[in-house]
Amino acid sequence: DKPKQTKPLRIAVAANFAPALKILLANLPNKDAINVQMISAATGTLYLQIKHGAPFDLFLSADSMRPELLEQEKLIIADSRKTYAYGQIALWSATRALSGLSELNHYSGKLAIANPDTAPYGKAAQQALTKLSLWPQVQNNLITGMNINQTFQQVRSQAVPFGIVAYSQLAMNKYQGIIIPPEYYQPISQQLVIIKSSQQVKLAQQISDFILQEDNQEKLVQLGYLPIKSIPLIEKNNQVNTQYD
Amino acid sequence: MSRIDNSNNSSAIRNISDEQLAVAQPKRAAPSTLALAFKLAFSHLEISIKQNISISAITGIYGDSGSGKSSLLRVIAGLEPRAKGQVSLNGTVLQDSDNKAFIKAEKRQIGLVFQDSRLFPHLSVYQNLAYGAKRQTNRQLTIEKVLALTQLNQLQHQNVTLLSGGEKQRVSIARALLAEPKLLLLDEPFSALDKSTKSQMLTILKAIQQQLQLPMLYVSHSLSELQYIADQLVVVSAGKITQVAPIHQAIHQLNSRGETSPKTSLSLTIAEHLPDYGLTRLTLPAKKSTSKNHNIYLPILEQSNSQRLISQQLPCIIYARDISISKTKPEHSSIVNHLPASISVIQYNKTNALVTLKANEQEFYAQISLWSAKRMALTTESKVYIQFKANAVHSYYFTEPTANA
Amino acid sequence: MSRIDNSNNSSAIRNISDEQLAVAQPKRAAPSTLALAFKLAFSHLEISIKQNISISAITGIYGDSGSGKSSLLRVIAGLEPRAKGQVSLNGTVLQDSDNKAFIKAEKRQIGLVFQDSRLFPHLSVYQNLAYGAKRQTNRQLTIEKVLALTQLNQLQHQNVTLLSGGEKQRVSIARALLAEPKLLLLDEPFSALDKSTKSQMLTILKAIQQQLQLPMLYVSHSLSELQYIADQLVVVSAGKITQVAPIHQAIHQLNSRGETSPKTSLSLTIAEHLPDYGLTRLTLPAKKSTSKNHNIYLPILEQSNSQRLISQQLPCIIYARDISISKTKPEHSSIVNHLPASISVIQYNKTNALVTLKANEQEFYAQISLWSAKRMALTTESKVYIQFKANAVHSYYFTEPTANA
Amino acid sequence: MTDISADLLALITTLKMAAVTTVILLIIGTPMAWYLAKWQSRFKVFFEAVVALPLVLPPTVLGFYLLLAFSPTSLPGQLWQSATGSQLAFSFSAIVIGSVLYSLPFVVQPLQKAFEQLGDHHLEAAAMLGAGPIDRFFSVVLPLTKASFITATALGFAHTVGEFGVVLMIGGNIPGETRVLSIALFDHVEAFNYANAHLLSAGLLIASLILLSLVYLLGNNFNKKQQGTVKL
Amino acid sequence: MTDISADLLALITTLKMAAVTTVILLIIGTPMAWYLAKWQSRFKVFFEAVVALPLVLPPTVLGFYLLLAFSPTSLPGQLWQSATGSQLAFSFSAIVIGSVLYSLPFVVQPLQKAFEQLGDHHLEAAAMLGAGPIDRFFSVVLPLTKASFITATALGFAHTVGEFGVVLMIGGNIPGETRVLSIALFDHVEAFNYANAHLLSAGLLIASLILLSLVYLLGNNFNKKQQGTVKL
Ligand SMILES: Nc1ncnc2c1ncn2[C@@H]1O[C@H](COP(=O)(O)OP(=O)(O)OP(=O)(O)O)[C@@H](O)[C@H]1O
Ligand SMILES: Nc1ncnc2c1ncn2[C@@H]1O[C@H](COP(=O)(O)OP(=O)(O)OP(=O)(O)O)[C@@H](O)[C@H]1O
Ligand SMILES: [Mg+2]
Ligand SMILES: [Mg+2]
Repeated sequence: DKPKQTKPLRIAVAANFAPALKILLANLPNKDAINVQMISAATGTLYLQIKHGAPFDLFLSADSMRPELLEQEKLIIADSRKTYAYGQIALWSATRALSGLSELNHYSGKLAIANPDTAPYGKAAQQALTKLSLWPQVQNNLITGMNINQTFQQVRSQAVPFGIVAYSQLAMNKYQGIIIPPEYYQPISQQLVIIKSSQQVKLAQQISDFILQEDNQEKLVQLGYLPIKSIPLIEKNNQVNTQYD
Repeated sequence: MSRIDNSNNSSAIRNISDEQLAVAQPKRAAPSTLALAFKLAFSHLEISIKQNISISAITGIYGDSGSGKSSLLRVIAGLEPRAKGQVSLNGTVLQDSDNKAFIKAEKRQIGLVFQDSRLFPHLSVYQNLAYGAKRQTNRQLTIEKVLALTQLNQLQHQNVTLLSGGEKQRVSIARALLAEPKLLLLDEPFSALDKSTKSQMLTILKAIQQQLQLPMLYVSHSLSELQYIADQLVVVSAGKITQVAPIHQAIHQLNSRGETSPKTSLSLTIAEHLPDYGLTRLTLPAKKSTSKNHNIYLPILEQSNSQRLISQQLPCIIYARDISISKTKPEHSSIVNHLPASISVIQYNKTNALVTLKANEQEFYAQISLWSAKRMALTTESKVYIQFKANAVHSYYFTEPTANA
Repeated sequence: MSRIDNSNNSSAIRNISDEQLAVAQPKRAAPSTLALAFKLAFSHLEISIKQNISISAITGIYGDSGSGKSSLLRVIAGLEPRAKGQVSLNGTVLQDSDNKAFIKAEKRQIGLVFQDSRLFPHLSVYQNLAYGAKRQTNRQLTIEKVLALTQLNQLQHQNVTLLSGGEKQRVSIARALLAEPKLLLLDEPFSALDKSTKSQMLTILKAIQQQLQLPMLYVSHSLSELQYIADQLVVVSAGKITQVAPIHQAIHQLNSRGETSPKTSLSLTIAEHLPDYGLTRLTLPAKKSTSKNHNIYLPILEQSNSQRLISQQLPCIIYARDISISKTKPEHSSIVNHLPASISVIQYNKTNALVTLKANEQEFYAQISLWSAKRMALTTESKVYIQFKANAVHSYYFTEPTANA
Repeated sequence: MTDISADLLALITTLKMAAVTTVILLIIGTPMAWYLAKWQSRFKVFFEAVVALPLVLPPTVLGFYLLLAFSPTSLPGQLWQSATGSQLAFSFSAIVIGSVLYSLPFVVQPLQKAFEQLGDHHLEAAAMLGAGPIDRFFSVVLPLTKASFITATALGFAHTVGEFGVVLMIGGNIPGETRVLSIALFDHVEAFNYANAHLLSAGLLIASLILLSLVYLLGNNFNKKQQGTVKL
Repeated sequence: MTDISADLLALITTLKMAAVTTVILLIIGTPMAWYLAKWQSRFKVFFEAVVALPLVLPPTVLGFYLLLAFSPTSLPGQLWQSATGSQLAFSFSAIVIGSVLYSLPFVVQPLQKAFEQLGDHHLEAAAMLGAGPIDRFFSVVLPLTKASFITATALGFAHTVGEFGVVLMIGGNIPGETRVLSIALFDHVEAFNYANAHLLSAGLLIASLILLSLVYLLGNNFNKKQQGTVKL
């Protein structure tokens, strides 16, 4: 019953969410009839590209700031901006299993985080570290990545002993880390928007709805994100050492 | 005992010699006229030339090292746009700094054999020749023929960077010939050749000149080479042309300036061959009807061509030191040539005297010791005999060149 | 009327001539011995040399274009590690392919003046000379002195890429001299020079050779150049050494092979100067005590040096064509030199006869026409007179060189 | 679409981009290099520096500025649109233009130096044999500077293949159009497809190794003939 | 720390990194280029290709592999640690090593071609005047290939300044140590500090323009003397 697709539907997705989106889209109903292209890059890059006419239909950002800017710039379909997931951060080491956040207390080595000035996960890490009063201590030993993926690779290569990475990265690669409680940082709300220039708004809307669907939101939990309804909630699969305070 | 006969490459030369002999009466085309009026200033020397040169066959250019010979050729060739003034060939303006006219080198149809060969290092010998041949349309010469003439057959697939000095020069000249330009400039093209190869190459060059009616300017340090090949001489000195004259006259003028070993330069008519005596008789024709022809003998000319040479002109040099003077008709001597002559000038130098004599209006130069001059009490107008050996009569090809030996 | 006297650069030459004359009795050092036994195969030619050469002063190397002269020098210089066999100098093995021994070019203390100059394009004339001078410790020559000797003073700040052909050669030789090697190899170093510059350069080279006691190998196509400068000749032909002999003997051997214009090559003792007659008297000493010394006259030697030349040896060439034979003692002729001689060989050629004669055990060669030979009925053992003009006695420096003129 | 076929598509796009870019680079870079080599002026150094400038900016930043220029709201972008009827940014043309700019120095500089070292001797000889400027270029300059042309081609091609920042920014990673191998490789790493990433890297390296070896093989014929007796 | 002073610090780090890298590149690149130029072997092309390889991998991917190699748990990283006592990854040394690898082809290739074009004539002449290998290099090869050395230096330096992916991955953006200008510039763009980004880009371009012009000026002395009569 769908009109024949002339162009593929192009979903621009923040690099850190691309693997998750791929898993979700695998279950898209009549996915064989729909031609979807996933284009992943850093959120900032995608934003700039959309601003300058990139032929994208749907944009899944890793933050809420860029979608808001696009909205202000009137480059999106009205009311299409939705939060589709919340990111979580976790402390991780690739060299050994961690006992808890307290491992950072007397740590004086290098710590990898994403760039707090440009990457939402970096900003969250900074907030958490500040909250934990560790910021002054680690500030001069930071290895800052261009984005959270780079930080993950830097830790994964064991070149840095500790890093604050996205929990989704750990979940998808089956690594064990210490989730940092969401109350330590402002929620990393990841938003999506439908681009105004899209000629397949219906289809884009369909995918947007699909991602926000309950069952897919549930799936996001396994992939390391918090579902959209969860923000007032206390996390369920709690591995965080609550004796931390 | 001609070198050519002994050489194992003589067949190549005979090929072209058979078609067109070195001394064959040239079927003259109208001469090319080169009008030069330019200055070209370098740090230490200003080349300043104002001269019209009419080139009918091969015009020699002679001058000291650093006098500006190569630079002159470069201007004519179109490689010196910086030259101020005019250059034209047969009325066509080649360059004119006042009118900002400049015909590019490649449009002038002028060939130049550089002093330093300048072969293309990425091409083989054959390909270097083909480079020249491909870009012209006359095609009177074939690559194969020129390869044979310049004795490069064996080397045709060789990498040119590995050639010996003399081989490079031969490739360079072969390449220029194959381009068949309207005017060919040659800058000391044979300086690295041994004497016998050089004399073969000179003969070939001369034959090609006549066959193609291709005017040439030929730079050399060797007057005997120039006397053989050129019919006119341009003398360059310190950036200026100091003399332009027919070859014999130019050489005689150089005599009196004391610039070279003095010599008599003349062309004689071949009269007959005397194989029994090993001599060829030439005649010095009487210019006044009253006097009779004189005979001059030289070692017999090469057999294969000799018959057809009869009545042709042969350029000869007789060094002044080879001519002696006798007051009586010489007898009992191996010297075959003796002509009655009258002394016109006696020039006393520091170590010897240069005597100018006339026989049948032809000037001869004899260089004798001061002692002899004194002893024999020579005066101008005295009637004497000049004598010289048959071997003293030099012609570059037909008898052995003594020069450079 | 020597060219040197007329030249405006003669002061430079006189400087060195004053210290050490071209014909000064050399204070001989022990000769250098070059032992060569190698093969070097190219596509068209195999250089195959097995020869010991003892170099006391300047040894000439003579041969046709492409015969392998430059390649021979390259092997000696250490630029051909591919050569199979041995090369040693004064007992020191320079290379030995069997024992994988190879002394590098820069360690051999051998200098080489390349046929193609190879000046460093990034350095000025002066800097090119300084390059050679800087890397050696003897410092017997200064750059300033060599600049003056090679007449390059004016050009010392010039960019070498803009020099004329002859200028480049002079810079190249000056640079090699300043490196003051133990053995100097020269590959046609003066081919682009005009005659008078060339004879000046030859004289300077000879003087420097004696001053520094620097043995040299000198490649040239010109026998007269080699006769003047070399005391020994190596003849190269098609990749092989065909002859090694003292210079006069080597030239005489080339006569009988018909390879060049035949000539008598000899060294004579300077006896006295006769300024009134414009002659210098040389003596041909009697080799048998029974016979008396003969005199040979040539145009008087340059004034400034002449007195001190007395009793020194002068290398001379007399071309066979310049010598005539008379059955009676010649009179009434301007010919000053006549010596009684006896005929030892008569070689009849196609166009002439080459007569070998002996006077005081010295061989002389006379080339006469077949006609004269017949007419005079010459036979071996006949007693005759040989006669030649004073001007026929050539010495490269002191009288005008006739060659190449 | 499987990963493999996606990578294949990226490979094809990459080869297309690199080939087109290299051809354009040679066509515009050769005359530029010649001009710079033969031009005698005080300002020459300035233009030489300008050619080298794309190197100094990080590719992503260069890409950023190019994006500004190519966007449909900027003058160059609009001119392109009115000339061709299609948008410049995020098109194949855009990544080619970006690559040309970015790789220009790698083509111009080796050629320029080769032309400078060539000197005039052989050109003069060719002119005397009747060869005009174009003829001289193809019959003398090109064969004598062949090695440098090969270097220039290899550097230009390889640099374009490995390019990432500029292409990503102005191309937009669109499969089949602007998604090139370097981006695909990066995506694999980002998406934790390490096995794929290793495979693709290894494939890319081996393919490049073979390709470059072949290219350099071409360039070596001429040198083989040299004597090479005095090594340094 | 203000933006300006942070950028200044990044500038200093950049200059230090580029300078050290360029010096190292010249020191190791020159003998490599010489060897490749003079070596006569079938395998030569293979090594030539290997030198050019860093070009083919996108910098971030190259950086990824270097990071694996430099980490304290890998062999090269451990060797470094035991030799120097400090960690390799995220050190100034690491970004220098990365830059050296990445910029190597830009130095080796122009030099190699220059050495090949040089031929043996002048080397033989120098040897005959008593100059040994080292002497020949400095007195003949270096001055005659000066222009190519300058190209190599300029390309190597500029490419190192503009480098981004490798340095970021293995350097970790540590202010005063591994935070270089290209990263700072990228950060400005990402953080919407366009004014700062434009300022920094313009500064970088102008500074580079001046620097490169000076460098090329050095290289032009020799050519001025040429005749240059037959232009193409
Ligand atoms: N482009 C130039 N710039 C400066 N000086 C030059 C230039 N070309 C030639 N010269 C100088 O001009 C003079 C004449 O040079 P040219 O090459 O014409 O001499 P030549 O007569 O051919 O000498 P040779 O017989 O030695 O080849 C020389 O002193 C040379 O150094
Ligand atoms: N490296 C090489 N490879 C192949 N052939 C060579 C090589 N070097 C020289 N030849 C050839 O060997 C022969 C001898 O060359 P060489 O340069 O020694 O001659 P030459 O006696 O110096 O001649 P010229 O008087 O013309 O300079 C020539 O035919 C030349 O082509
Ligand atoms: Mg000249
Ligand atoms: Mg030679």
